[in-house]
Amino acid sequence: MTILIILIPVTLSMGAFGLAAFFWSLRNGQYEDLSGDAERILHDDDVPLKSLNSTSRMIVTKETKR
Amino acid sequence: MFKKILKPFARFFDFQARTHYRMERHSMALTFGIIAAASVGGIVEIAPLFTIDDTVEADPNMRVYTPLEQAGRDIYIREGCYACHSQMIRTLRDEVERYGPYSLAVESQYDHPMLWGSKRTGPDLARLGDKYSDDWQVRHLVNPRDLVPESVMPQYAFLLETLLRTDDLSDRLSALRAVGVPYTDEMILNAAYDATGQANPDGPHADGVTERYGDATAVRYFDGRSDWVTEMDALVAYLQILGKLTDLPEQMQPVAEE
Amino acid sequence: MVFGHSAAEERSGTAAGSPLNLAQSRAAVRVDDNGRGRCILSVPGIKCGACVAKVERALNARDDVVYARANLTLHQATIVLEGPDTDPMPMIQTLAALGYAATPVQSGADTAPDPTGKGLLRALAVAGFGAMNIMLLSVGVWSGADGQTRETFHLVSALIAVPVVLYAGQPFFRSAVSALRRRQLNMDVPIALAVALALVLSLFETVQGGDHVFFDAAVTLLFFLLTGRYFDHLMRERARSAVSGLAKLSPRGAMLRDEDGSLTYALLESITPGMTLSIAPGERVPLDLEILSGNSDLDRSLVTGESMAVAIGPGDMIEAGALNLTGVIDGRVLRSSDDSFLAQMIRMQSNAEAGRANYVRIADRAARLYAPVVHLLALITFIGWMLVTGGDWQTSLFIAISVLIITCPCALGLAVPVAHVVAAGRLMRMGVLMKDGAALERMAEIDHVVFDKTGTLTTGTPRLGNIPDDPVMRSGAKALAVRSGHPAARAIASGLHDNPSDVTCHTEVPGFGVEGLIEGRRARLGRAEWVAEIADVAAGAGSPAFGFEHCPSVSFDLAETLRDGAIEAVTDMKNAGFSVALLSGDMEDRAKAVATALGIDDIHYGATPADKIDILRTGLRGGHRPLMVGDGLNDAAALAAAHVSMAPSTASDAGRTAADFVFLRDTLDAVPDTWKVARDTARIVRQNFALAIAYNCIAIPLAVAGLVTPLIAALAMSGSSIIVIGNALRLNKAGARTREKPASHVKRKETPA
Amino acid sequence: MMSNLTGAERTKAMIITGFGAMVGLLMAIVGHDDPMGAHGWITLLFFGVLFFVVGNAFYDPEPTEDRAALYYDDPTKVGIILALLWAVVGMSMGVWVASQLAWPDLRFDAAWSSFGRLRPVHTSGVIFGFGGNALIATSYHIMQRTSRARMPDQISPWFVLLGFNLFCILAASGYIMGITQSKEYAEPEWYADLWLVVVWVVYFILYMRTLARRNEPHIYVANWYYLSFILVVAILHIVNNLALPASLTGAKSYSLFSGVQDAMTQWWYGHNAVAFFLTTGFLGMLYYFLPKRAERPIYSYRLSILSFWGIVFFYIWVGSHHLHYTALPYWVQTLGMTFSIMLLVPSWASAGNALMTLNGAWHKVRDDATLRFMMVAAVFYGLSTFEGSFMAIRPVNGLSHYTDWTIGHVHSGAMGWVAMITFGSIYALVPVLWRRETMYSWKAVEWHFWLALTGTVIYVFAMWNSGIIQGLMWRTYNEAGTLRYSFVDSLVAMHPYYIARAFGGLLFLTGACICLWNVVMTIRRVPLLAPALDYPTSSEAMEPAVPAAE
Repeated sequence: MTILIILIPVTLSMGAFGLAAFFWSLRNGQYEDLSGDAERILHDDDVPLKSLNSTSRMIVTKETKR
Repeated sequence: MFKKILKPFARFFDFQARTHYRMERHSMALTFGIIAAASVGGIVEIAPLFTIDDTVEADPNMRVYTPLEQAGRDIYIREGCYACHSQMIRTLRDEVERYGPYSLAVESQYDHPMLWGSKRTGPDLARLGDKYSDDWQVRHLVNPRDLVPESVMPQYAFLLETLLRTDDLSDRLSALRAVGVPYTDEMILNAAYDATGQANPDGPHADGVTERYGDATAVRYFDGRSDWVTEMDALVAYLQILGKLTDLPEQMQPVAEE
Repeated sequence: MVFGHSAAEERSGTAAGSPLNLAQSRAAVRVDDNGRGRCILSVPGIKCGACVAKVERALNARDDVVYARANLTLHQATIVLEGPDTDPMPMIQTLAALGYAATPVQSGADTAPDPTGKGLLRALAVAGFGAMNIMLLSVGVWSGADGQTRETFHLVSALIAVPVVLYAGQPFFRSAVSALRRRQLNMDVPIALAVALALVLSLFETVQGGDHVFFDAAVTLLFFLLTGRYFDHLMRERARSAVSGLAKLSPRGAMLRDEDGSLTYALLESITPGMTLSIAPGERVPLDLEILSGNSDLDRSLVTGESMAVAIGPGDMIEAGALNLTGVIDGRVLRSSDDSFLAQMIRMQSNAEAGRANYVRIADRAARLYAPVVHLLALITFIGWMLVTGGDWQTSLFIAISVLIITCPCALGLAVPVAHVVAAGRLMRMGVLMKDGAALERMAEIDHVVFDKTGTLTTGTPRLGNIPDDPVMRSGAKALAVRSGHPAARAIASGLHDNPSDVTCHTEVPGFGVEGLIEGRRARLGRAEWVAEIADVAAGAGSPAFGFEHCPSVSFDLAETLRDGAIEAVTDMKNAGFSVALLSGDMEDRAKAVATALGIDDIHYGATPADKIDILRTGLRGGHRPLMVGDGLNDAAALAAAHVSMAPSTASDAGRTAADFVFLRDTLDAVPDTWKVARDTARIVRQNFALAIAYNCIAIPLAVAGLVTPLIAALAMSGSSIIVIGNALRLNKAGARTREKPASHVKRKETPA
Repeated sequence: MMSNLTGAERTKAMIITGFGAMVGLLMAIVGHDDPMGAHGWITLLFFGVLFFVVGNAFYDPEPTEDRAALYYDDPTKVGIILALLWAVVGMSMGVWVASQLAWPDLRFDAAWSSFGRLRPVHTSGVIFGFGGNALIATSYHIMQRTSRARMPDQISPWFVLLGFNLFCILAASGYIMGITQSKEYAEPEWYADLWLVVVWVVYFILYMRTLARRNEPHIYVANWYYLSFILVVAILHIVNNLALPASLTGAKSYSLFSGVQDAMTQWWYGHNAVAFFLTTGFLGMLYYFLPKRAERPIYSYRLSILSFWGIVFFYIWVGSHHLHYTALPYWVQTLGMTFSIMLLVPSWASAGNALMTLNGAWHKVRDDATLRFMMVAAVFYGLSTFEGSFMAIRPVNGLSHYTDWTIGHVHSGAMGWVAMITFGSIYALVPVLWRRETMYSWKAVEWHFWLALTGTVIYVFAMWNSGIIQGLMWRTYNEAGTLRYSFVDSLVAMHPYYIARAFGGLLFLTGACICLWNVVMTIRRVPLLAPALDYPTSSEAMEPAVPAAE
């Protein structure tokens, strides 16, 4: 099964990428308020939120991270 | 007592806890560490070990497709025959009894891509070669319902009227060689001649075919027409070689599962 | 004044305009890296997605708000303000206008999300990733991949397993090492040993090109056990955050009165004895004070358990924790926050808790027996095989390790936490929060129930016992009563159903009562002595009284209200075979009245916090395992001293922190319900142990005989884990039988106006 | 549509389309004696038309108002229409090829109209044309809404959407001309594959850029599903399509892999495509539109995240269950089987989660055909994942493989799950997108639902029956111990089922046509929704499940 030379690393790195994404999301505070996040989509106005610069958004994210 | 035994390790654990804390803070570094461990390990360590391929049976007598057969195979692909016909006899008793010895991995060694198929609206074709005469094949392709009234196969009469394109066969063979089919320079150079030669036993290029591909190679008017080399020639030549590239399965006479 | 609100809401309701809260909210703004202010508000009213949207929309619509985000889980709103000096008070008012009471949260320890949980989750993810991929390769090997493919797969498995075990195994290695240092055995010792040995042996086998490796078993074992550990942690964390969420509304600072009479806000830690504080009505007294000026009524129920408000005036000493009801008072600080009555109570509580710290959880108790047996068995197996094979240490070690792996205490590490998590979920649905699994284990062991009276068996708010016959008096009394926030006045107001008379020029005299003009006549409602100044009060009449000028007065008899379900709870517990006792700091007659109503024979009254602990300790020494149910600050130490304890959500902070279970619903039948869940859980845990023992009885002989291959080990391990988990999940189904009541704290009692 | 583009963007669009047209011309010239030349002309025409469209509107007034105040929905709108057009084309092809199996002369004796050439037009048309466009369009909608941010630019969404459609056109027209790699669900030839890589990379970057701009710290779970779809499909596509062209002037290429290796790669691709094209993307759709429409949050949001990671980790090597009893090493087959069975856990977690979300809103399901589409989709998802795990068991596969049972299984997934959730999402999305009060005709939605459900049930039952009969006939022995039926006997037995199948498909196609008509009429006839509140709100939250007027 020569093909495994390709498929095993590809598969492993896909999995590892998933793991990395999971770690990122964990650090990023993605799982802090799951019940709120599930509800949130139900109550949005159909317009983008007033545009913020990314720093202020980061503050909120960072705060949950610490 | 435990304390004594563990004392040297305690320092290790402290050290480990400290470094780990640092790592923790850079967990992306950790992640990439894991990715590196997993994938670099995978690539570097596995590759040399796979020098011997233990899944495909070795058969030194396995022959490659002639240019005409390869052209026929390309037509088989073009017409999407794989949608209704498999080329993979499974190791089940009824399949072996119906179609012949089950397929071995070696038989599709030179198939780029494989045509194992996933559906049998029509029967399996893995051992079709020499099962019917050229004439039967041609008439069946022209109108399947002439020979098998219940058939639902499409008619391919136009193949008989379409000239086979041979000028790009050298390119095709060299591409195939690049992906692993052992064609020689000579074979590639003479691909177009060999294609016409194989379908025209009385023509000037017929001898070259047996010379390069072996005496057992069938050189015939596959479509029954002596005037032109048509796509029908190519397709029938391909159908007649199915399962005939090696006689390993017959030698092994594999026993099927119940 | 709106009646019937909880103390928490009442405080934040009055907060809106109070200068104290302005300063407090200012202090809550922190400057971030970008020079903006950031402030976290605790908004208990955020209870659904619509609330989230409403709060966010309202806040984001303000120009001085850069960004606002509500958190439904923590019931908080985080606001990024335009500048560091932006006043967050308008935000609080904005929210108040929407009907959400908000208080600033000091950013600090209580807002930090839990790092342990994240660490465990990370370890779990790594173990899951490793287990998945190694299992994949192992399935390949088990189903026939051989030769070089197998060797390669072993190698790849090793490359994955080594970092995974080193990373994800740490919780177990650390715990095992620290236990060994203390010369103890806990259940992590056999786990750590099995995992480490399996890894080392497998590495050795891989290098040797051997047939069998245990990478899959080692990593899968870690995965399962980490799942258990994570669940365990999750449960504790959830309860912790819920309890600390409840506690978030308590004051962290106070208003200092400077020499020039102006007020400044100061954090409690910075206040020293001798300073002067000003306490507004509706505020809790933050420190022990001697009153310098002002009269007021004080609700000391959290401190003493005494439900009736007491009048105070200059010269009185008051304790931290009491609630100032009616007037503004200034007081001199007697002790720093470290030495206050509150702090003493908390110290007493932590001393009391020390006893409980010796409690060893059932899994560890089992491990103390289990680990030596297993290790001995592995050792014997090793020696035995050495003898049989004539010194083939490799085979012998291999078999000894398979013994270790196959006996690895999954049932202890996974089944017990899963059972506890399921039970915690069931309790949560019944409106009961639970601190940790150990509490559940202890709850199942009780043989004795001790109830506090005020605030536990009774609601703490008095009820009107007698209704005057004269409708004029009723209307008049009601008219004045509705104009006061005093608990007695509230009881009178809600107890009288007449239409109040018209009142002009009413004034509330803190510490005495309310006075006003009703149809031109002066009338007073309040202390009997005070009413007697204008009206004819019969000698010896109780308080409060009501009377028109120069007319005969009526006095009101205020009785305590039993909490809903109190009778059922006591009866249930009695029927379950427990002896029930009443432990109150209150006066004899009141305690007896309640005890009689509930059918409790064993009564202790007039007990100080120290008395309460003594009584409980005596019981504990006598081999009893009492459940203490209480709420007040004075109960906190007792709650901590008891074998296991419960408190209502209305309890004091200290009470909630000390209790093992906090019930959010108003009825007391939470007590028998919780006990039933605990009993069911204990049964399931026992069954799981039985299953684990049965499994080991089958598996160990096979392992000792050397018949266990890695495939069998992995399958048996996973199989046994799944069986015990499945068994634990039955707890959920069993839950359907007992009543599951939604936490009634969501809808407050109706508010009679 | 052009009114949303600034002058600079129009210039950029003209440069891109102009460049594309040049590439098309180049292909047409170098491939003049090969079918590739025809594709060159098609490419030229495609980009030429776009070039003309952009150029025609070049001097139109530029957008004046602040574009950032609104979501960019133009590409979503076009994507929805394109998806429905492809649905009609793909499903018509399906009905046609199904009819050919019942009445073989329906091919009318032309070279291009044989079953073998049209079948991939059907599969690609439905999977990529219908499914792919629906996924791209809904992903644009969802990623903007859940991020509360507008897409970062105006060009790349068009590039992705139209580029993907060019790929679909090249694929479908190629099959008819005989340009195919013969790799199931990956038939297009090398240049189309390369083009798709370009499009897909831009798609991934677009998605990441939008997420990076988000004004909402949390990334909603649907985005995770969509992202995994984009990312993994890219990897699968690249690995499986590694091929060497015979010449750069011709369409023909040869796969880098051969025989058993190729089979492994093909089904590694094939089944992961099922996972990450036909499952995760559509689960993303489900996890957004189902709670939206039911006006209830996902039953367990935690579980939806957990099952996401479960699916990502479990699906990896399931593909080898397509190769039971073949020359593939036995252990690889067992591996595929084992993991296929384990896959049931995250799959049912998702299906259960969706259904539990509806628990308590059954009255809405009863009244609202849109929600019913979604519910049926979740049910079929659960059913077909169970069936899939079951069919991956080796002995079961021994019977089912190569028969119509597989076709029935695939269609219970494709019609029952994928198409149903897509139609449900489209009905939920269209009024929001065009800011209409309701759909034009609720009766038509109702009709569509019942046609689709009946069609699916007829189709699936016909194929289950025919598949099992086929499988049993092939392995039936007579008393003498020899095979009882010839292959043709089994074929004859299939005839009634093939007719039923074509009929079921026809019903389903009719439903899709009704949907297209209804959407077009909604856009043309239904009045704009007047914003009743001081802020624009999602119209559907206000809209009754069934309008009283109907």
